[in-house]
Amino acid sequence: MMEPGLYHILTVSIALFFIGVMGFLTRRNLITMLMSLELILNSVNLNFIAFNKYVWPGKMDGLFFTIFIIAIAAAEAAVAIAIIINLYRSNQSIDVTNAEDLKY
Amino acid sequence: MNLLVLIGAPLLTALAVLAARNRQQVRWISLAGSLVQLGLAVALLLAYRHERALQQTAQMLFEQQYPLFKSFNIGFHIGVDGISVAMILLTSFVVVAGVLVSWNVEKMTKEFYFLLLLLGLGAYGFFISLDLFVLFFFLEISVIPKYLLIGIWGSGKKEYSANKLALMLMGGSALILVGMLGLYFYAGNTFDILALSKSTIPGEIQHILFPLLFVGFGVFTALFPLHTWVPDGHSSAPTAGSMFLAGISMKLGGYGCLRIATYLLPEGAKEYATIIIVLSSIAILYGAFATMMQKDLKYINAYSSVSHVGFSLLGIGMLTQTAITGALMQMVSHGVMTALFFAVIGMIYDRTHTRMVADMGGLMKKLPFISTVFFLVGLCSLGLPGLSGFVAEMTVFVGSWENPDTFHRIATIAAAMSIVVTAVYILRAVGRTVMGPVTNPEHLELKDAAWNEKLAAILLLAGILAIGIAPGWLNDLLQPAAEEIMNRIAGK
Amino acid sequence: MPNAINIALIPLLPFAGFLLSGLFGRKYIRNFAGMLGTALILGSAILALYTAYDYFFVYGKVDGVYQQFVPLKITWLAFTKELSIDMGLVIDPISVMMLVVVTFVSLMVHIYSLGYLKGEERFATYYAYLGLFTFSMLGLVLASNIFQIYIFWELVGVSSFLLIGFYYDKPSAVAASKKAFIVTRFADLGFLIGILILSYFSGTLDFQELIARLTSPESNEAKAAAASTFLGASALTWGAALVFMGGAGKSAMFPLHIWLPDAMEGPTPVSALIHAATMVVAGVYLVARLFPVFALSTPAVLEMIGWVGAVSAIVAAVIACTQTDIKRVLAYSTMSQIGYMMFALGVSKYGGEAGLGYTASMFHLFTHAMFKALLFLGAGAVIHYVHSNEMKDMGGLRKKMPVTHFTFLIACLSIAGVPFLSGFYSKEEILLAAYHSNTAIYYIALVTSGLTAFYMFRLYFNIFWNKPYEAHGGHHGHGEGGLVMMLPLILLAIGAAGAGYIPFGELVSSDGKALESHFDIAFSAAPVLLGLTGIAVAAWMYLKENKKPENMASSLGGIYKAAYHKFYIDELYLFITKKVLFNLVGRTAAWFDRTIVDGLVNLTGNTTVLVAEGIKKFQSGKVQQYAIYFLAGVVLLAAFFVYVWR
Amino acid sequence: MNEFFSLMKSELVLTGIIFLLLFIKIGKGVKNETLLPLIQVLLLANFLFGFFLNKQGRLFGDMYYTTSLIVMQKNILNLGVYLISLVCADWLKKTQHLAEFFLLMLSALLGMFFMISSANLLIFYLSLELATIPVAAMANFDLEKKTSAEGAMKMILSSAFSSGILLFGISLIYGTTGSISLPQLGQLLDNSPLQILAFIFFFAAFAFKLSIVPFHLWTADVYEGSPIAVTSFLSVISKGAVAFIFMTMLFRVFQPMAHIWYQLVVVLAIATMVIGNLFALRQQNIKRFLAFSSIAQVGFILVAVSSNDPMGITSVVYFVLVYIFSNLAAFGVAAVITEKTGKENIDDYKGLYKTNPFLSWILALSLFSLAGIPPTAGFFGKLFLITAGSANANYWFIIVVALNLIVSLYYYLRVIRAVFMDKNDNPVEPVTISAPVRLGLLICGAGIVITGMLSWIYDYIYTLK
Repeated sequence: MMEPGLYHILTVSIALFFIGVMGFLTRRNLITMLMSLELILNSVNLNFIAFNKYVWPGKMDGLFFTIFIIAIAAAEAAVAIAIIINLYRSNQSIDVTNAEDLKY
Repeated sequence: MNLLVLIGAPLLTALAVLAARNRQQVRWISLAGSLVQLGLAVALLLAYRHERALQQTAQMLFEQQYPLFKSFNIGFHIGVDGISVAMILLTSFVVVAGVLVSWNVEKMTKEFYFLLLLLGLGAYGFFISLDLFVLFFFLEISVIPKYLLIGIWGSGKKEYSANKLALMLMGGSALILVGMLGLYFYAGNTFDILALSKSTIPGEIQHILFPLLFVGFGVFTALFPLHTWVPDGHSSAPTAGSMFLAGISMKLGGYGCLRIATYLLPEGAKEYATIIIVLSSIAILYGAFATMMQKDLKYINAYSSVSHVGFSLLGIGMLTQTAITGALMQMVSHGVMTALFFAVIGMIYDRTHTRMVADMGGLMKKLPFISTVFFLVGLCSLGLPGLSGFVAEMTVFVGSWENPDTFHRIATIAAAMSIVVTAVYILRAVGRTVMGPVTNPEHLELKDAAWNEKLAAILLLAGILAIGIAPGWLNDLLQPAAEEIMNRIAGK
Repeated sequence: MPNAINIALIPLLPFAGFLLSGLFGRKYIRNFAGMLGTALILGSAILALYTAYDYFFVYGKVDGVYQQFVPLKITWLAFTKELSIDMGLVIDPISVMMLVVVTFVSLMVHIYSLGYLKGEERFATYYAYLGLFTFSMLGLVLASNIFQIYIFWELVGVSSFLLIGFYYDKPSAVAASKKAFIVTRFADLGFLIGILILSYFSGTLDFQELIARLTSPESNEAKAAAASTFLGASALTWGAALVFMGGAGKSAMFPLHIWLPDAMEGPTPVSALIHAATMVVAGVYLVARLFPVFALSTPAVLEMIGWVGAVSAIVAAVIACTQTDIKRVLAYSTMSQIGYMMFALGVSKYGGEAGLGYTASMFHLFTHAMFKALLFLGAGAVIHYVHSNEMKDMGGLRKKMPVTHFTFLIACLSIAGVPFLSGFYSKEEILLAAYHSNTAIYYIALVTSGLTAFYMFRLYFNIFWNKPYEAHGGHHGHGEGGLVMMLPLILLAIGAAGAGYIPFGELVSSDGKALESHFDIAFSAAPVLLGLTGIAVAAWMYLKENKKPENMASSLGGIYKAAYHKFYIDELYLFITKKVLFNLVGRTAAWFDRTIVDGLVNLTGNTTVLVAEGIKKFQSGKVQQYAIYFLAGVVLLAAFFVYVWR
Repeated sequence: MNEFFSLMKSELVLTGIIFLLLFIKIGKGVKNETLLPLIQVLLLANFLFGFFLNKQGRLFGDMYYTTSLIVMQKNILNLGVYLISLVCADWLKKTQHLAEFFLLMLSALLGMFFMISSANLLIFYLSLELATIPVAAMANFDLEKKTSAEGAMKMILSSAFSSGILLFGISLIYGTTGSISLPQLGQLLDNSPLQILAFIFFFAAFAFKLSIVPFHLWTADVYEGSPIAVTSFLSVISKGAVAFIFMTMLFRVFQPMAHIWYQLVVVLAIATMVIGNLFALRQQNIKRFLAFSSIAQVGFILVAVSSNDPMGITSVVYFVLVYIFSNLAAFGVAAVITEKTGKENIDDYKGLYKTNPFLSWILALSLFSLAGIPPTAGFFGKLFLITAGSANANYWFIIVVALNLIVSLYYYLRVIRAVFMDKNDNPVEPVTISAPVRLGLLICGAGIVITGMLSWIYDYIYTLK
């Protein structure tokens, strides 16, 4: 069985990135959009780890970065969900198309 | 003489006006302050002449320099030569007259006078600045007062006019700004006019910068075809506002065209002189013809200003010492004259509540003083000897004629033709309003000028006559400065 | 030697009168203004006479030649070191002669107006204007600098404007004053450009210098001026012609004469002073002042001057025959007579016997001032009496106004060239000069002199004979006018009768040397006979009320109609100004400014607003769309920077 | 140890205040009337303390560094926060969770401090998020308003998205250079396509934070939806902080790519100015109006950024100072009026001068300052930005910039016109202005008038480079 190389992992991560982007751009549900954002962040995580392992094996920066990204993502999600809940209270909906009052 | 007083006096006056408690105080403080400014300006003239009489040959007198923004090499550098002295004198005359004719402004008097004085402050500062940055600062400082004066105290479609004026002048400033920065970087990081005048900027750069600066200042002084703010702005502004706009603000532009664009960029000036001459000749004739068709007195004077200011630009474009002297004389002369013109129009409007020529007639009967002044200023406008306009225009013509080729000749003749057209529209306006039978019976109840109006008119008339009857002093003031400019243009 | 102070006082006294009456007349010295002005002008007149005596008989002549003196010269405005406007005083034969004419006629008018304008509301203003005019005219006469003459030229124009429009509540007066000013201004434009040309080539504005430099063929200035050409004529020719254009405008020469008849809207004494005796001859004076330049350097222009004068003389005479407004008749007559002066200059040469025309012209200027002022003042008395300008309202006045009648008759005889009156002598000299130099002009002049006699006596008979006088409105309680109005008439009548006996040739000539004038009875016969015929025809037609004039008019048909309508020149001008300048040029300029230039400015603003409105869709409020734009931005920038701008 | 304290004193003091607030919150509730003055005093003290005990140096293995310029930048931000606490006092006083609000705000500020001082991409990322996430929470502080929640939602989602892009860029940079330390990166960059791509990702995230076109779209919506205190915080403090670090990044780290980012900055500066101006032209809501105007202002900041020299940095720092005064004055006036009358539209401001001259003059001053008209400081600020930017002699760029001044003047004048000239039958009634607000507005007004005249301020900042 072939050991997966850098490019394999990068391919996955880029796919993940675009899946995330696609999800963010097309889904109506705010929570799903948030999940798509997590996918983007995870693709970045993959990147960091892959680079760390294959390109700069002597360094730890990528790993640390990943850990922080995960932590921050959690915080971000928490705040985002709080906001979404609040939006739901006044809007009775978590559909992004129902939150388009501010425009032009 | 310490030139800082010229900024200090208006500033203190303006602040005192802000502190004043009632309308009465506001008016008297303003009048006192403006008279002090007038006194200072006259003192400056005398001091200047005194220094020159003592063979003081420096280009600028009473120079002072304080570092301002050291990191940009910007200094608060001030000083005067003959041109500045003449312009400061003009400003002080117009300021006093403007304060006087606004005596009966009832709406927000305090703000009105404050802005008026601020406008004067900008002009004083502009004329004494020897640093481009400071000069630009003082040029721009007048945007707020102009806009508010027209917009708040104006008449007609005042908001539109105020907007147009502010935006077009801002456009001019934008171009000036670019040209100014170009100068700054090409002349080795300095804004100092005297230093810039000694620097050598390559010809091709001058060809880029000159139009920027000239057109930029040209907008201020109604360079054809960027003059369209003039009719609207002047006609919508309150009386004092029009006086300041036409009497002072337009001169800022002319001064800039000469002192900044032409003086600092002689190669550019030579390159574009032809275009300037063509544009200004067009402006002179076109303005005059357009004036013929106007029905509103303020529009008449506004368009005639376009025509008259064309003479100063023509003089600059001719690039001879006499023509430049004439251009400067025209600035001073037109400043006083047009201020008086607007003052009189304002007086008439205050009484008849119309500015339409057709609605008036025979004002001489009940308003002899105002009518006489109106008539005199009309005569000045059409270049009657003994009044200032003649001296200036003739000097421009003689100076223009020093260029021997056919192109310059034709331009001069074209410009000279305007004196006939001017006569037509001035006599038409004066004839319809002042002379003829009284068409509106209500006009038989009118009262002639009050003391403040008389004083304002007499003051400005004195200026017109002082130039018209004895032009020598003004000539002595302006000619050496013009010579200095010509020396640089001629590469001496 | 001339006394600068005395001479300077001549113009300054009336100026003082102008200032005093102008500033204080309305309130303080309202009724006193007339006396003040008269007293001051009397002082001027005395000084002028004294100066004349002094000049002609004491110091003026050196070695048999009258010299030119400049007792005073102040630099007024220095354009460059060489080129400056000086305010100076020139004393030479023609200026001294003009001083006398101007102050004398002005004095007469001042006195006359005391009665004529009695009770006028703006009495003081009137005298202020008169003072201003007299000052300006004297300044013009005394000018030592071509720009100085231009300055006073303009001032004279404006005082003329003020006085024509004195009755400012009369629309026709306002219109006339405007017309006068604008037409002369147009001519002055030429004058100004002419000055610019001449001064450029001569490098000076001073008359003496300018003449010296431009007339000596060796001078560099003259060579340069002759070498530089434009449209086939040398610059000097252009300059001289344009200067003459100014003179033609002021002197109401064809075709710039249209303002003069209208100018009669002014008070009649003003017409006498300005539009008969003094201001309108300023053009003649200007040509005389620059005569050496015209005669020596630009003979072509001088010839043109001759023709313009001749045409003006005959055209005006023909029109005068048809007019019914007595002041208009006099106005055309003035124009005709100035035509005489002008062509007299035109046919003259510089120096010696050939310079007869110059002397004759000045002579005629002098005598014409006397009899024409007299005619106008007399007409004024008549108008004052009947309150109308129209011939049909007059007739049979010889009984009612004996003094006026008598003096008027003297003036008419004088202008008609009846022997032994002043007009005879000056006109004979002119005809003689023309005869020797240009026969065509001579015949024109001859015909004109016949016509002159005819229309003057047409006027005379219509006023004083024809039908018996019947009062309109019936309350002409007052008589002919008091002493103040009669005295000037009498004094002028003496002048009109006797001025011919002044030995003019000895005093005034083109080169300052005395000129022997000799009369030949044989030569005089033709003009005198023609003149007498004219008088006879006039008497035949107008002595008694009859139908002959109408019959004559209808038999002449179109010619009469054309002459009556002043050959439609006014209409032509009106077409050019109203239709072409106002409607075509002015309206277009105004429209262009508001629509195109201003429209472009507004368009810029509107376009900006429109664009702003158009792109608002991008701010859709959809957060996902924002992300798309975000991503698109990234991709675009990446594409550009990675592949294009790297 | 001593060095640690003096190097991190801004952050430490701020953290102290945050903890103090936390304790107050945990303890018995304190009334807003007493809490708010306390906070204001604390913030003032914080601001003043910023001028003492300054040192330059590095900490945490070169992850954190500070210089006198950075301290200056922090001081300016401190001043801004203090002014916000003054001018928005009316709204703050009424808010239910005052302590939390300031907790969030100061946390964000703390994040910005770290961000400015960061010398490592990791700490940069952390502090960037710290500076963003609390603000999103703050944006939702008008709990009852749907628009507030909508704005907050847009903000958190967009900024998370941009964080994703940023991180992707950082990961690529790491992949190509193997370093996330900023000083090292400066030497390691070699302009390979992948690095340029990474740089553009990185840049886009900055552009998002700075509201550079076309990454600006969230700005207006968030500004409009949020409470005015948050809007002002976003528009001046956030912008300022990001602008500071943005320049450090470009000038220090990405210096090898200067030729690339110069083009990028020029193009985006023009786009930002033009689009910002065009949108501002037609706005009715005063907050939205100011949002677009602030976008246009960013365009001007970019002009100075394009200079790539210390003059540019100084000019931007100076401009941010001026901008704080000007924009906070405008927001302050808007806050007062919105708070008292609920009116937010420019049309409602018609005839304001008749009833509220003080507010009108402050508003006029601030708008003229934003438009860059003397004698206000905005004139100097803008002029120096443009002067710095014209050092490259790119005339067309400067002309376009200068022409944009005209458009911006047009819409600022629109408000002035409404305030001073237009007639209104139903103008804003005279409002009473509480003492702190008045103080705040006066400070802003004074700042607008004298910051420009006092030329040593600029020169002083320049010496810090």
